[in-house]
Parts: sequence; structure tokens; C-alpha cells
Amino acid sequence: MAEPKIGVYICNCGTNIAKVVDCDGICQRIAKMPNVVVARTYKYMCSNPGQDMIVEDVRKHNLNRVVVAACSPRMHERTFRKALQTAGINPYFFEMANIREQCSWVHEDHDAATAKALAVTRAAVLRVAYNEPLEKLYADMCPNTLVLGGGIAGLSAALELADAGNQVFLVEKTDRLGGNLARVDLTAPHLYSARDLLTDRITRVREHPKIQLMLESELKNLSGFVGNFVALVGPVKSNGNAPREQSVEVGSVVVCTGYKEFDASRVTHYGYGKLPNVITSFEFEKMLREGKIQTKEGRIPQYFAIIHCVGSRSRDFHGYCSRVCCMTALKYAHEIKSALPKSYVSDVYIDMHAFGKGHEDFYRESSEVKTLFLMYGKNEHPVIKRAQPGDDCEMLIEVNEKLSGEVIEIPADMVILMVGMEARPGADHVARLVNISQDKDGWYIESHPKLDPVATTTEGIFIAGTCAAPKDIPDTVAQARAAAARILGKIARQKIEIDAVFAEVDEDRCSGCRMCNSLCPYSAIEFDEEKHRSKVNSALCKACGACVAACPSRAIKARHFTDEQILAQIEGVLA
Amino acid sequence: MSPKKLQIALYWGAGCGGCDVAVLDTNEFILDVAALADIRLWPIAVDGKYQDVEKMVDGELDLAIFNGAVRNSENEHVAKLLRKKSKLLMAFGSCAHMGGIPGLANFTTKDKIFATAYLDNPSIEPGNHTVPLPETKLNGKTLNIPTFYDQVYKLDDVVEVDYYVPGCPPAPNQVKAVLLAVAQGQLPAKGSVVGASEHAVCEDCQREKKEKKITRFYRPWQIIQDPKQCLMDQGILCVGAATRSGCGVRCPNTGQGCRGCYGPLPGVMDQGAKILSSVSSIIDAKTPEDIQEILEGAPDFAAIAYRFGLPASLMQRNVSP
Amino acid sequence: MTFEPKIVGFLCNWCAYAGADLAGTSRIQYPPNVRVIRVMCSARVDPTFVLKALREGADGVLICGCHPGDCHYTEGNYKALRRYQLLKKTLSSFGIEDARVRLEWVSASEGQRFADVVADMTEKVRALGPSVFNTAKQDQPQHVHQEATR
Amino acid sequence: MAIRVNPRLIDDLEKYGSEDVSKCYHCGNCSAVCPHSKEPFIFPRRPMRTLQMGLEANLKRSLEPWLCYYCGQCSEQCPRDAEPGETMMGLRRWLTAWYDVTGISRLTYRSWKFDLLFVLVLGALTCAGLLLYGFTHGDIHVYDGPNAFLPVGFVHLFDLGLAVVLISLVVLNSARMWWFTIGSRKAIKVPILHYLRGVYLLPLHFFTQKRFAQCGSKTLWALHLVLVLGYLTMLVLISFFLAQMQAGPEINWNVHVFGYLAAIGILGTTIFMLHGRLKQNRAQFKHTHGSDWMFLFLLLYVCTTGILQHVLHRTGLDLWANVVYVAHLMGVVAWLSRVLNKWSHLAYRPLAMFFADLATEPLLETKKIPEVAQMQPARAA
Repeated sequence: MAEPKIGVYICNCGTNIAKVVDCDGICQRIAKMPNVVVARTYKYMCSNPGQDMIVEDVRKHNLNRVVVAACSPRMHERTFRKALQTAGINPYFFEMANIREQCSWVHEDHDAATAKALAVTRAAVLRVAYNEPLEKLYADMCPNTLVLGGGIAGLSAALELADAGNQVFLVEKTDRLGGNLARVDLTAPHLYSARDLLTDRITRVREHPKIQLMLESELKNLSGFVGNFVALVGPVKSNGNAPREQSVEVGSVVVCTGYKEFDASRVTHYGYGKLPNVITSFEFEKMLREGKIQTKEGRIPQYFAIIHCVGSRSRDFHGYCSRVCCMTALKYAHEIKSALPKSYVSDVYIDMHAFGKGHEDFYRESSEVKTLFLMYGKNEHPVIKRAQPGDDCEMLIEVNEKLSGEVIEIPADMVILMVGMEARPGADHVARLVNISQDKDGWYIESHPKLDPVATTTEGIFIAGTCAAPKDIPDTVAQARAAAARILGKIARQKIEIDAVFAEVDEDRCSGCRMCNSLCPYSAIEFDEEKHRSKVNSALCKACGACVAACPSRAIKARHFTDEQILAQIEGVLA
Repeated sequence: MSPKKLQIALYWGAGCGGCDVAVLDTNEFILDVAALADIRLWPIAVDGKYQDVEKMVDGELDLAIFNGAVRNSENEHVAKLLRKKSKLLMAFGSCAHMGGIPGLANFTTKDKIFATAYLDNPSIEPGNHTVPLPETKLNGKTLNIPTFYDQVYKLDDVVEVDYYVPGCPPAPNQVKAVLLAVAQGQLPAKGSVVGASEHAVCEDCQREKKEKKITRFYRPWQIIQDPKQCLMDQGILCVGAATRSGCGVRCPNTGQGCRGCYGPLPGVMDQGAKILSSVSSIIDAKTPEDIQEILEGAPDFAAIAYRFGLPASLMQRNVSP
Repeated sequence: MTFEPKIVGFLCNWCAYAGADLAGTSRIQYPPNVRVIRVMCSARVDPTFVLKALREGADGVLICGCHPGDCHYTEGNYKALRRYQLLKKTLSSFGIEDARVRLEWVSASEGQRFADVVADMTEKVRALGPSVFNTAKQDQPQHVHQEATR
Repeated sequence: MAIRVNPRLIDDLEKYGSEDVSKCYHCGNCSAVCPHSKEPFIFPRRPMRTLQMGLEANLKRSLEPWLCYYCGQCSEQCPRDAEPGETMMGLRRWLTAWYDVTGISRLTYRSWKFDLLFVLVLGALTCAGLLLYGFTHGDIHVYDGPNAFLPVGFVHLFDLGLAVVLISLVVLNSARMWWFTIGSRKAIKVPILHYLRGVYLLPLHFFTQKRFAQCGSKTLWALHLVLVLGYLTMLVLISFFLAQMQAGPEINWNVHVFGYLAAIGILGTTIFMLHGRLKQNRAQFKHTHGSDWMFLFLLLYVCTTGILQHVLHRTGLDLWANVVYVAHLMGVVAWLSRVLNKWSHLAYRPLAMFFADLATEPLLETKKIPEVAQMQPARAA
């Protein structure tokens, strides 16, 4: 490789750096270092003149390495790499020394700060000499998509993709489509029937030539990487009529495995399972769908009580809000009042979360139909007890009512527990299969909660709907279609870009000890049985370097984070 | 064969003598050696005095094979002497190469060693505090013995070394190969390791290797081994993956984990650190407690990782003042 | 003047390094003794680096990764933890004081925590005094001669 | 001990005119804008909450409704159109019914049909009584003088009778009010001395209604004042100058002029109110309960008949004057029967001011205790 010719640029960042760090002093010291051709200071290196300065110097002194001592590389590394590209040298011949966030902004002592800044800059100069030119890699994009889960999310995603003319494999664990939505009667706030929402989509999916439906099946294994996955799909339980295992090639995976409702019997004080007419929201939905609301004894209840946040927003169970229960509860109030106008509905809540479009109006309407809203405190809870023979109701709910400050008891013949959402028991298994992570509550983690809500840290794996967090139908559908859109974008590009920074195995050094094989979080390391060599799949590798550090024969190299580069840095900071 | 015979010297520094035996283990080949070389110094086999060597002109020897580490002033003296008199100096065996087993003494100090050997030893008669001194006055005369250094050095710490032949001891076939190479003048660039391969022991090890996860360590006698399976996969600590091959997989073939005598692979700065890094990586535990529990199975890990290479490691020795 | 320890810091790109940047953007002051080297993950830190740093005269080495469970690479920090624990065992055999090498979890949102860790470590290392490789940087032969003439 | 919620109460209250209370979601704007709402009497919000939850016991002992003059600001401010003002009005009616010992009040409020019947019956009875006396003792053609159809003496007796009934009713119901709001409550112990100290509030508020003046617009307060003064003037004239009033035909200015003024005052106000309620031009005019219509109608009737019989007598048509006089008295009786509903607030308001003043201190004292009491379940949970 050509003799390194390094240009070093120390940024004043206005006064941000210069007011604490003696930039010119550093500049003179650095200029004396071997291989350093030019060293300059400038007011704002990130400004256009600043970047132009680099470009000119590269051309004038035909530099082949550049170091900028300025802010955090997390801030401007991309900016300067672009500058190098325009100057016509490989962007990876660049190093950045962080002398703002990690120096001038956190230290007051000028000398100490200057010394530190000098050290890190020196380290960068020594390191950059070992930097190597890296090129991005490309792989083909398979236009097929695997959709896990046949709920409203899965259906929406599948249709979106298939309608665009791409093959979709829709895998559903149960023997029917529709997921949790299929268990619901009407939907808040517009009171559309869930049936109507679903039937049309289900029939379209069933008849769609581009969608292969796999019922009673689940993902058994997923190998490969974005654009080139191989998925093994097999029957949930191998009984006679169930489909046999089948492996399909897909470019992307959309995980829409949905949620499971909270098990109300875990909350002992509501006596669910003991008191016959304390039921969960889903049991009530069933009544509504069957069109007969009655107690276990077959009587028509007169007093209804709906208790919110069962298992949600509590110290003891889930801390989060399940988001849909409030509106569902109001929906029940509506349905009860229209079915039994003479009945009374008490709605016992912590806070009324009416955040969505049309939700506030829905809330008002349900108060107009004389739903009695009663507020209880977070981390307190209503207690349900049987009523006395004299009472005209079956149960009494005692609660410390916040808005009146009174301890009250509410008459009830039927109590509906608004059970929250929680991650499915099998969620962790799926997470391991497709290599995505879960948060403390078991929900799948998106690659960025705000800016990248449907992608995950594993490229080509997308999440949509309530497997990512509790959400209502509109949000779920929006996510599903967003995921589909992201995939369609990839398909349109036909090629997958693979980041240039990844680990690679030197076959001549590797002796096949397989120490590294189990270390990769992305199973990017494959073992070649013939050659007795381990191999890193660069498309899967995310460059953490765990295998590199572990390799006992230094056969694995972390591109752009090689031992030489880091050792040089160590010498640099300590010199 | 060259008209003039090769002039060679073999020396035994701080070591067990196994290296000399390894030379003899070349069996009848030793006769060929004798045929093609004059052995000018070989304390274990042929008679010869340091004075004879001192009398030589510089560079008179073609090859000096030095085994054993540098533990005392005599070792250093002879090392420098041979360096002066010989065209080529070869660090022969793990001790000369990396410090070897004697190098483990660097985990402690001269004083501690002396205390154990000459003071606190049960076989010492009470009240006797005799400790070897470099210089002793005895009725008017001074008696000198070599100075025992505070730490063990590998050969190239004291003199420039041309070639390294690793192994504890070097495998006879490798010895043979090296000597032939010398004889035929087919040696690689100076400073390189000869008589060993560029790959790890695993390369030559026939045991079947799988993905590794260690849930507990076993000493070889603690379990019934599967002779076909990688020792590490069975939880038996084997540092073969971090060790040059060339030995012919001697230890693993006998069901012992490789102990690392052939030293680090090319470009590896610190063999022990690499052993440490790879072994710890595959421990199958997440909490400090669980990890600790598994590590208990590998007592005195430092000694395992640096069994042959302590003086050649980055730390070289226990550095506590 | 008081002894100012030199500490080499290996910070993972996703949590600790971001956390250190956050300390900067929120102008949290801390001692200037740690010189940071960015790695993608704490699992990239080869024990060789630590030994090398100590050998080169670092008075301390600080490794920072994501909190357990939060690793950007799901489990890199656990690998770092395993290596660290075995490394500590080994370092004690080398007679290197416990406080000189340290592994800490710092998330991207814990600027203050990073500052505290640095401050605390700096104090502890300062208390230990300079590393032996700083006090006595001897090149071997000369050292041997001293031995010989003793 | 937990209080039982009664979801039915809110339905019951609808009959008394508070229809929108269920819309309230307790933002508290109403209590914030109300010039009279202050601890320990926070309203309209608290009473509305108590009503929504149907905590009957708490409502029955509450004074808050009476401290409200229905200026309507709360209803204008309400983001949910829950009409707090109207709710307070409804609560006042409900309380009146509750205080009323006869129970007639309850019936008249809950059904306008009954109210109408009740009024007609009263009128009929009165008519019968008057005619019976007139024809037996006097001459239908004579308006005043010795053998007048309804001589002053008799009318005095008649009024006296009415007064006795009215006063006893008012006293009885007021006593009940005291018992529910103060007497029966353990939380409130009031030393006799305090009663004496605060009793001045009764006449003060009765005559001035000064708190009403603090509500947004002064117009209504002024009108009410005019009305009350009208009533009083009439009361005085009838009680002490009835002879001069009836004497004629020539006008006795130094007496009659007061009558005219009072009549104009009352008539004017009545017309203003009627017009307002028909046009619904003010917050407090938007909802008109049957009892309100009845009240205004009677007021109008009494006024007009009163004036008419006076005029007829002056013009010498004594026969007709007598007929209208009877009709007038029929109206008067029916109108006075409003003491069982609308009218009663004349008494209850000043009383409420008085009681509130007595209850304030003890309530503020006890207020601290229930808060602590509330904490217990929280800890238990």
C-alpha cells in the first residue's frame, strides 16, 4: 500500500472547542508527526469551506488519509466521509478525533483538556495509517415475503404485498384467519362490525393467486440474510391432516404474531373464576356476538360494572397502558345501553385515555347515554364482594372514588374486566428464530421507536401490530402496510446494500476450531465441513467484533476495527 | 555435502534437559548429524569446556542450539558467548523460545523461591539459614557461583536470536527437519519460527469439533471421554486452538488438553490473552455468579494460559513491587 | 503536583460512547484522565488490548458497554463480562491491582453515570499511584547487568 | 363505611329539570368561574358529582344549591354543555320537594298535570268559599261599604287565614331544612351563641340578596329586587291599608300611588321574565320547568285581575268589580300555594346563607379528617 500521506484538521467549532483546547498548539505538535503532510485548524470544519479545504488539500498534496479532530463521529463522520469521496479517495481512509463532546465540553482545565485532545488526535493519526479502503457489497433481493400471523396486521401486509404482484407466504398457527379481531363484535369508536372488517379481507387472501396460505403452521427455522432468507415452515402439531414441512425462499419477513389477553385470574381481588358473573372483556364480546347478554343463571342483568386496567398500569402486573381497553369499555357501554335501555353501566377507570381520532366524541356520547364514570387510583384497586340478600343487585364493588373523595360501593349484576394485552408466551421463541430482540415486557423492539418503527435491528425482519406493543386497529393496519411499503421499496431496488464494515475470516489462518461459531448473535458464522474452516456471512454480520476478539489464531479480521488499528490507537493515547 | 563439516554447539540453559533428549530421539539420524557436523560443545553428550569456546574466533561456529531459559548469570554469559562465536543462534524448545516451564517462576520472586527452597523447607535442619550467594569468602579465598536472577528470561531477551524451534520438547521429526534445513542451507528469513506449522493444533487434530458452549470444566479424569470428539466440546480445557501445531497433536491424542508448548500463532501478541479470550467467550452463563461458578472449574487459569510463555507475554511476570 | 493517572477507555459505539457524548452535550464536567477508544461493541475488546494498554503505561483501563439485556448486539456485553471476569483472575496473578481494570455498563441516556464512573475510577486509580511500567521502564539487558553485579 | 351508589337518582332528577348532568366530566371550570364557590362549599362541580353518583344522603344535607343564584356563567363556560346552572336549579327543586312536609311539592314538581289540577282545585275551593260568604252576607252589586259583597273585615280574616297556613308551612319546612343540613349532622356542632351572632344574615340576604349582585350581570338582581319590593309593598298595603285600597270610586293618591308602583314593578318584571323564557335569551332562561311557567302565569294572572278589579270599581261597575275580585283572590290563593315550590326559595336562600355561615368552620375542621380517612384504603391496597 502507498506510503500514508495524512492531512489533519483541527476544528475550533466556533469557540466550542477553541475556548478550552489550544487547537493551534495541537496543530503544531501534530504537524511534526511522521506521515503528516498538512495540519490545519479551522473555525468550522463541517461547513462547506471546511470540507472544501479538505478536498483541495487532498488534490494539492495528494493526501491518501484524513483526520479531523472535531465533534463526535456520531455527529459528522458521514459528512467528512462524503468529502473524502468527492476528493476521490476511499471514505474509510478517514478518522475522527472527538475533542468536543468528550473533551472541550466536559473539561475546564485548559492544559489537561489540551493534553487529552492531543492524545486522541495523535491516536487517530496513528490509526488512520492502518485504515484500509473498503467497498460496499451488494446481494440480490428475493421478492417473496413471509408473513407470520393471520390477524388483521398479517392480512393487511399480505394483501398490500401480493396486490403489488409479489409472492407472499402467510403462516397462521391456528386453523382460521382473523386473529384476535375475529373475537370482537363491534369496534370503537365508529361501531363498525369486526366481521365486516375481516370477511372481505379473508376471502381476498384465500382467493389471492399470489398468496400461499399455511394454516396450522409455524416457522421452524430461518436461515440466510436480508433478501435471501430460507424459511422452514411446518405444522404446529404433526397430526394426520396437517401440512408437512416446507422450506420457502423469501427476501423479507413480517412478524405480526399479535398479543395474548391478560389472564384475569392472576388478579385475585376481582374474584374472577370464583364469582360467576365477573367476566373478561373477551367473554363479554362473545355474549355480544351471540346477541344475548345474560348472567350465568340466565337472568338479564340490570347493573353492569366495567373495570378498566386489569393487569395494566399496575405495580404488580404490567406497568404499561394497553391503549384499546378504554374505548372498548365505552363501546360496551353503548352496546349495553342499546340492548338493555333500562340497565345502568358504571365505568370504573384510572384515567380515560381517549387519545385517538373520534375517541373524545365517543367518550362524550357514552356519558350522554348516562354511563356513570367512576375513578379509582393507580395502584389501588376496586374490591368485588357478594351483595347482601336485601340488595337489588348481585355484587357490590367497593372503591375509593377519586373525583368525589368518597369510599363508595357500586351495585353490579355483571362485572366486565377490561383485560390488557401482553406478549404471547411463544414470543421469545419467535424472536430467537428471526433474531430480533424483546423489551422487558416481551414486546418486539423496533430499530428506532420514532424514526424506524416497523424495522428491526435485523435487516429484512419487520414487525407490525400488537406484537410490537399494544395498539388499536388503525395503528396496526398502518404499521402492517408501512412494513409492506418498506419491503416493496427493497424489492423495487432489486439489490441489497451491505455495509462495508463487517468481520471476515482469513482462510489461511483459520484452523477450524469453531470457537467463534456460537458467538455470533446473528448466526452469521457458518462452518464449512469440507474445508474445516469457519466463514462469516458478510450480509448477516453487523460488525460487533465478538468473534474477532475470541479467535485464538487471529484468523478473523474486523474490517475498520482491526487489531492493528486499535493497538495503534492505544499507543497513540498513551504516547 | 559441503567439504567442510558444520561446526555446531548445543547448550542446555535453564531447562529440564528434555530438549537434549529430543535431539537424541532422532535416533539413528543422530549418526548422520555426527557425520555431517563437528559437535564442538554439548555438555550433555560430549566433553568440552567454556574455555574451548572462548578460544574460538568469532563466528567460528555455524550453528549454536540453545535450549533452556535464562535464569542466572551463567546462562546469560554462555548465551552471549555463543552468540559471539556462532553464525546462527537457534532458540531450541519452549524455554529458550518463550521461557517455558521455568518461566512460571515469574509469577513469584527470587526471594520467595529461595525461602521455599532453602529456609522454609521441611527438609532443612533447624537453624540452618544457608542461602546460595554469588560470592562466598572461605578462608581467604573467594568462591563464585552464578547469580540467580529475580526473573526468568527467554533467550532473545539477552541476545539476538536467528531461529526459534518451539516445543516442549520439539518433536524429533521437526528437529530432524530443522537440522537438515540448516545442513542444506534452506532456512527461511532470520527471526522466524522453524520446525512448526503456521496453523493451530486443531488443524491437525482429528477429533470432531462442534459449536462450543462450556457449562462446566472437567479435568481429564473426571469424565469418560469420547475419543472422537473435540476435548473443548467435552469441557476439557485444551489450548490447542491458540497454539502452533507441529507437535503431531501429542497431548490431545492421549486425551490430555493441549498445553500450548508450541507457542502462539503467527502475529499473536500474547498467547495467554488469546487463550483467555477464546475460552471465556464460550462460557455458557450470563450472571457474574454463574460465570464465576464455571470458572472455578479452571483453577489457576493464569498458569494454564501462560504455562510455557510467561516471560514472552506482555506482562512477562508478576509486576507487584 | 498530584499524580494524574492515564486511563484508556474502551467504549461501545451504541451505548457507552453515545452516553459519553450525551455527557458532553449536557456539559457534565468530569476528570480528563480517560482517553477514549471507540469500538463497535464491548465484546470487541480483546484482553490483549487491555494488557497492551497496561504495558504501554496506562494506569488504568475502563471498558464500558450497554446494560445487560440492552446490548445492540443482544449479547455482546455478556461476552465482555465473561472475558472481564477471567481477565481479573489472571491480572491478580500478574499482581495488577483490582481497581486498575474495570468494566461498567453505561447506556446512551446515562451521561451523568458515565461522568460519575470516570470520576470514581480516576480517584481510585490515583489512590493506587502510577503503574509499575511508568515508574520503572527498564530495557532488559541493562536490567540483567544490575542483577549480575548485585 | 362505604356509601352506596344509586345510578337511578339521576333519572329521578331529570323530572326536576337537570337533564344534562351526566355529560359532566369534572374539569371543574364551573366551580372556577362561580363567584360564590369556595371551601367548604365547592359547587356546582361537587354537587354534580354527588348527583351523578347518586349519593342521595350527601345531596339531602347539601347547602350548595341554595348558595347559587343561577347567574349562568358556569353553564356558559361548561365545555361539555352539562348545564351546571340548570343542574343546581334542578337540585333546588328536588331539595324543596324533600324539605316539604306535605309532599305536595314533590307531586307538583314531578308532574305539571298534577300541578295544574292542584291549582284549579285550590281556585275552585276559594271561589266556592267566597261566593258562599258573599251571597249570604252581602250584595253582589256593592263593592265596598257596610254590605259589600266582600267587605274589608272579611278579606282581612281571609288573608289572616292564608297567612297562618303559609307561615306554618314555611316554618315547618325551614325547620326540616335546618335538621337535614345542620341539626342531623354529627360533623357540625353549632353553639347557640353562633346562631344569635349570625341571625342578622337572614333579613340582610332576604331584602338585599347582595350575593346575587356579585353574579355576572346586575340586571337580574335588580329585577328580583324590584319584584321583592313589589311583593312587600303589596303585603303592607293589603295588611294595613286594605280599607283605603277598596274605598272609592275616587282615587286616594297617597295610598294608591304605592299600589300602582308595586303593580307596575311586578307586572313589568313578570313580562320581562316571560318574554325571556319564551325567547330563551339568557342561560338561566334556556330551560323552563313546568313549575316556572305556572308561577309566571299565576303572577301575571294575579296582577292583571288585581288591576282590572281596581279599574272596574273606579269606573263604577261594582258588579263586575266583585266578580273579578273573586277571580283575583282565587289566583292569589293558587299563587301563594307556590310556597310549596318556586316561591319557597325566598325563605330557603337566606336560611342557607345563615346555615352556611354556621357550618363553614366546623366543616373546614372536619374536612381534614375524611382526607386522612381516604388514605387508609390506598395504603391497604
